[in-house]
Amino acid sequence: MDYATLLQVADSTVRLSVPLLLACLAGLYSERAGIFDIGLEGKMLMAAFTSAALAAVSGSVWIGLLAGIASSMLLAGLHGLASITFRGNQLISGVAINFLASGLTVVIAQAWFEQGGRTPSLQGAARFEPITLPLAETLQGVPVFGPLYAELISGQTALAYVGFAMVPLTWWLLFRTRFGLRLRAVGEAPEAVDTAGVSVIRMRFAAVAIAGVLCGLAGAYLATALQAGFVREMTAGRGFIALAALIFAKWRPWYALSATLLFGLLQAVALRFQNIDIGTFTVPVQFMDALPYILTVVILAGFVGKAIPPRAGGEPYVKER
Amino acid sequence: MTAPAIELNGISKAFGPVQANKDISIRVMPGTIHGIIGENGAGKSTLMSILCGFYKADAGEIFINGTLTPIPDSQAAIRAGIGMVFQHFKLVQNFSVLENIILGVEEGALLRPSLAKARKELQHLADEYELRVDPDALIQDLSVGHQQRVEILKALYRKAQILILDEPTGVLTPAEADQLFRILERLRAEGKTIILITHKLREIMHITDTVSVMRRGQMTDTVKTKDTNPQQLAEMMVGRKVLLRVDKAPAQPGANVLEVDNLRVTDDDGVDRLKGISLNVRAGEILGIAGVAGNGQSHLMQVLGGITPGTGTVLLNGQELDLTGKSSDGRSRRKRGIAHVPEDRQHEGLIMDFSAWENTVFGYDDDPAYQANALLMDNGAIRAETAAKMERFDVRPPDPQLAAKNFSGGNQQKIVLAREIERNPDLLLVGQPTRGVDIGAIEFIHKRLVELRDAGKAILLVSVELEEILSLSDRIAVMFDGQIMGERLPGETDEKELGLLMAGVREEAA
Amino acid sequence: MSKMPKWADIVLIPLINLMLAFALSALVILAIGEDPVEALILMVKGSFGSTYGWGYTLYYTTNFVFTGLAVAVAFHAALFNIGGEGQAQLGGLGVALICLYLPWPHWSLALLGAMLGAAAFGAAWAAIPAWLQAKRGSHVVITTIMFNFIAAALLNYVLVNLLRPPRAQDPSSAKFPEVTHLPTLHDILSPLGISFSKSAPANITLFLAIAACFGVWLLIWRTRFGYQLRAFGKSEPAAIYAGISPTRIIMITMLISGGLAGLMAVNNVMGEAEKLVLNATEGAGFIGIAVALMGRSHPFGVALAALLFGFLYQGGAELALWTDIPREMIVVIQALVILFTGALDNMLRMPLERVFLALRSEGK
Amino acid sequence: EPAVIFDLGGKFDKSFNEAAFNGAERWATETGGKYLEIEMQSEAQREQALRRFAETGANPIITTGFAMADPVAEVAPDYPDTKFVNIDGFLPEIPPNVQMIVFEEHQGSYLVGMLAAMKSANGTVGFVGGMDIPLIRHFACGYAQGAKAVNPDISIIANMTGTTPAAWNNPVKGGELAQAQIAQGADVIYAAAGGTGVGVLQAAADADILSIGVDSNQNHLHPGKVLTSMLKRVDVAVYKSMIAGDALETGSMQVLGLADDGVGYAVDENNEALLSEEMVAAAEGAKAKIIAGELDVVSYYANDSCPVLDF
Ligand SMILES: Nc1ncnc2c1ncn2[C@@H]1O[C@H](COP(=O)(O)OP(=O)(O)OP(=O)(O)O)[C@@H](O)[C@H]1O
Ligand SMILES: Nc1ncnc2c1ncn2[C@@H]1O[C@H](COP(=O)(O)OP(=O)(O)OP(=O)(O)O)[C@@H](O)[C@H]1O
Ligand SMILES: [Mg+2]
Ligand SMILES: [Mg+2]
Repeated sequence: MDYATLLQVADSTVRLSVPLLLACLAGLYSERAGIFDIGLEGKMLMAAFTSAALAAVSGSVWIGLLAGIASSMLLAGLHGLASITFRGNQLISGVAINFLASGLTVVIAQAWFEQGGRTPSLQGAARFEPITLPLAETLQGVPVFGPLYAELISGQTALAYVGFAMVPLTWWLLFRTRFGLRLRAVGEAPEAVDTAGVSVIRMRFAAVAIAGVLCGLAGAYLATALQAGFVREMTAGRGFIALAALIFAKWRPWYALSATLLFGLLQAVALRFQNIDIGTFTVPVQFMDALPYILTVVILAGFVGKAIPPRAGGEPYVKER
Repeated sequence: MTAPAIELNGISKAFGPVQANKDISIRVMPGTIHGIIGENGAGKSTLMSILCGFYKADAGEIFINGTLTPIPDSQAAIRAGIGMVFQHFKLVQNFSVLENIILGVEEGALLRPSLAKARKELQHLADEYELRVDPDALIQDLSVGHQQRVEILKALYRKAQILILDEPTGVLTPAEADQLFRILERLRAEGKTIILITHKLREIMHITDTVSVMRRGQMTDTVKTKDTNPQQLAEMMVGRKVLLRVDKAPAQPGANVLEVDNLRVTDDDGVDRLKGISLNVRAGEILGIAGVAGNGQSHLMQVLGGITPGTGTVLLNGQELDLTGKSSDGRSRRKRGIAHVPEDRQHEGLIMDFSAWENTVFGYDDDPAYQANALLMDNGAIRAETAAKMERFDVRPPDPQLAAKNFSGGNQQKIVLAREIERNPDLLLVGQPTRGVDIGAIEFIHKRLVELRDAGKAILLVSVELEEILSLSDRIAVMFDGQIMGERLPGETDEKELGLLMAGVREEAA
Repeated sequence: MSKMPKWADIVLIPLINLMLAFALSALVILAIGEDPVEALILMVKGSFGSTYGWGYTLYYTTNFVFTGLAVAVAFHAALFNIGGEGQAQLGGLGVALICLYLPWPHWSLALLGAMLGAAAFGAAWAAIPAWLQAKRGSHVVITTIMFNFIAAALLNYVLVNLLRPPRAQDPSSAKFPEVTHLPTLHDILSPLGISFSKSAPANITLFLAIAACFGVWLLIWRTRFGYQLRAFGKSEPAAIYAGISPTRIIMITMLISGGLAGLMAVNNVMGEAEKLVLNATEGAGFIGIAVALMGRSHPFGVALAALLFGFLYQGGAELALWTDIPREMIVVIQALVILFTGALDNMLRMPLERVFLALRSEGK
Repeated sequence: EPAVIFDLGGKFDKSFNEAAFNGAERWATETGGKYLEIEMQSEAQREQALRRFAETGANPIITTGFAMADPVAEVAPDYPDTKFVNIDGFLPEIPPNVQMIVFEEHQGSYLVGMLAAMKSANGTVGFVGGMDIPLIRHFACGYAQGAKAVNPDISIIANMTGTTPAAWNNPVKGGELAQAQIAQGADVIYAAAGGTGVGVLQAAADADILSIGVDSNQNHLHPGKVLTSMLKRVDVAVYKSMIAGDALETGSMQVLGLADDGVGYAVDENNEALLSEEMVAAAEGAKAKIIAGELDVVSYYANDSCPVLDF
């Protein structure tokens, strides 16, 4: 494989990792606060649809983005209502949200655009365009680094940069600020937070809301940056891969970056080299598709470093029985 | 006259159908230590949780230093200068001590300055009250005693003027308890007000200025400590005269039923819980195990009951038991003739959502008598048997269809006992048989245990109630830190001597 | 003392929740400019108005009974098996192999063989998550989700590369031999003089599903294993105290659960398609969750809920044919049912409990 | 009342199914008639849809996509009075009330392959297929032959989107594949991938290179960026079947090629500027030769392989 191909695979990896990363970080906030979120997929899907729909109608990707975030937050609020306010089962709520998004997006899209559950294709300002970083042209000629800078680092869309910036930001927020301390505490020992005079409910809603925003970004990225419009089920299981990445990353921001890049790479490779021939036998493309899930199961099995979820995760905070 | 530091007026609180607190009023003067006693479930913790804003009262008023102070949440309590050390600590296990201390009272949005300030302040408090803990240690690495210090430090760091401690000594060694009391005395000397909940009348007499008694959700009485005595307090607690001794004939011990040699248990965290226990129980004899909770009694019961694995040798009627857990569990122990009344009936002894009849075959469901055929259980037969058992054990109401959770604590315990005793085991393991059980039921349960002994069965009794140990046992072994400190005959010892052994003071030293 | 009478718990609350879900669905239908009343009439007519409609409704019901029972059995042991979809897909593979590669003399024997194959493959697919939960403490929810995806990839591979007949374009197996074709309700009922649509796919598996309901009921409430399973589900420490091995319960329960999910394949793969197609389960594994929740994990409730969803599915297909309401509307309804009966259950329960408490104290 | 069943991908896939939809719409507007329609959402629904329409008495029932062939064969004998049409499918034995319609896609693809090669500056052209099946290889093979005919040294990069019907509706993956081909130097990419092609065309337009649409005329999707579209007149086939109605001739397999205008390439105001006169002349020349039988475009089906392209 030559350097140019390598760069291309890397570029594809980055593009495909961004939605995984954003969704993974969304899950990280929620689960760190003790709210399991298997509804990442649904929130992403909903955001993908609303962002594409509003961008198509208004012609502005920014309006689309805001709408995407708002719709994802709406679902996040529903999850919060079910699992925080009414102490329902977080897993069941997540399952319901996934179905809700899967159904509603198509039903609404069909009624609105009558194009079989998709939105019109987005053109021009209704899409995120790649951003060329300064000096990209100038440095093109520099060996090794030049192409790397011009093709990989430069030329991504705004949301991709936001996604990567979220990693250090999340780390800083979680481990260096009061908000982060409380958020982590509420996922480990909500009663400690409660008796310390901090509202568990409010902290958890805040975390769930952040997850909503990030899923909104992830969905909008899919529909308005990676693609130019919404098609049914366009998330195609990315929410679950993000969930897998979250476990893989042991609920830590920097690990989340590596995990999503790894899973993005798997996708990119599966795209590029359908069946991979390694001498004696070929690795079928289906195996590559399943690899993120298989890896996650291996991690979950604890054969390679144990993943311990936040202690209070999945449990509603109940003071009075 | 100064206003009381705390005045509660008509506090009531219900959890669904359970009235945990009923119209409670109480006054606590500043600079005093006020004790609260009462049976399990009397509502002590609930009342204190209301005072510190954890629960919200259904009705009633709270006055702090004479002014009406509504306490809708923990924040309000902290503002009012109230700090509480809960029965179950409220700490974040994988946070450091410092992080736990500042949680909720951080200075500004960034952590660094808060942590720096807390570190300095902690140093100061440590010097002043001899409350030393490593500020950077993770809570999960600290002993229970140190975790409690962190809880106290948390309260002091928040400038609490009123400190509430809920059963603080249950988890402490006597030495640690003594140190705690020294700290409390110093705090009192500084004018702070302290409320101390405990089951130990000795502690009440030792340190409090006034004491309140709760029974069934109500405040029955408040008296000056120096005007009362343990006997009177006990009577106030249960509502009638307490029977201190059980009527029983001298034991007629037979052959060894249980022989334990060098029994060791290491728990999942790698902590040694039993460090070479050796003891024996003979037929027709009750061996009582005394000790402060957490010194290995539970592990002894569990390893004998087949729940946790251990090493060493255990002989039952001369036959060795498998301790590895590979070919044995609770069920195979039962088949060998060991019955087990667990310490925690609500989490182990019973399935709270199961009906009484389902609970009376729990652990014995493979008994051929309960099978209708090769596939199905004979539920009719089980129900009939349960009805008979409930009759014999005076379980009220005698309704086999009622779910276990709908019986009161005493009656729940009778269901467990009926199940285990009526199996006519060679050896009965029984843990805390009367915890949270009212006095009438206690008498009944004690009588049944003695009857079983008199029928020539061996009984191993674990209880944190010294009185119960003294009155029921034919021999007493005292456990401390996973070891047997010594054995005594009930007639030849007293609470004082046992107390020293329980504190780990060896006879030579004593 | 419990806070509510039993009838309120098992009848009133699910009913109100269902009403809420339907009301919201009606709002969605209104919002997209259609008439919910007309839609309902169309759905009822389409699913119950003819033996053809009944045939499809019962066909779907059969699927959902199996997947619903699968989830329900696991629920009783406090295990949340989201993997019904993957297990049912693997069950389909089992059925296909049995039907394609073994020479069967008669459909009844083939049915027995296919049941074994379906249950064995479904159970095997549940066994790994079960083992990981029992031995390594890996949360069965996450592992079963992962196994759904792995199953999809596996089936994709098998159908495209192994089972697809030469020269065929569609990734599906060859047609099963004639002898393995199961009698449909038409075949069964016409000798009795009852005319039933010839073209509807409901088949003898329906009776298998009914038998499965009864079997599960016996298993859970009448057998020793069921007793132990429920005890484990209510309290793990108590089960250990009683000498009930958690590993054993988790393994056997998940095997039964996976086996039940797998059995669904007898209906859709052997009974309907008569070959293995991609995505043969059509999400029935997930609907099992809603069915189990609605049915309060009781086989009788599961049967009723499965019928409800069978109606939704057949009615929904009719909607898509005759109106502009897309088939995805069923997914929305399904989501709302799960949401209200599963996740938002307390929203209704809390105030109702208070009402009953007040009523009772007044009664005193 | 006729009925149309669209396969996975849906009638708005801008491509194959949409062509069928356009044909049906044309019939509806011209005759004022109404027709029943449904889009498949999953593999398992095909038979139910067929039966439902047959039960209601729809006639003829037109189905699109090879995957509908087997279900049609299954259902047709149960409804001898109903006529069924399948486009793109293959049946070893055609029931008397079924009409199969297929196209000579390799011929049309040959022409657009020529155009692509003539337009390519880099000497590299791309092909993105939908589901990896003989039909799509058939497309690719014709395309490659056309390209090689113009420039024997041209390099052709061919990728398939997937192995299941989901590959017809995965624009994200289509876009990624296109980007990969662009990175390898392709400057004209032909998408024969149903709804997935939308992503391919988008990626090509984004990268400012040319693409070629398929089945329907897709030139308008990115005016000036789509070189042409390989037309497969599914619309005509559907339209004609509907017009014929009860009189529809069945029991045979109808093959539509260049000669019948069943396939071709699209020229309209969106791409006029892209096609030079000599390009059109060359394509028209080849077309005439093919029709006359002077030029033989090898079919992938002939022996399940392509002489100029490896998969
Ligand atoms: N969170 C809760 N929800 C419902 N009921 C509760 C709750 N907490 C306590 N109760 C009930 O309230 C009653 C009083 O409990 P509380 O914990 O106050 O007793 P206590 O006197 O502290 O007992 P102990 O000595 O065992 O600590 C009991 O019947 C208990 O079951
Ligand atoms: N946490 C709880 N949840 C529901 N009901 C409870 C709870 N705790 C107690 N109850 C119910 O309240 C009633 C009184 O229970 P409680 O344990 O206070 O009885 P008690 O008077 O202390 O009797 P006993 O001395 O036998 O324990 C019982 O009917 C019991 O079922
Ligand atoms: Mg208490
Ligand atoms: Mg009690």
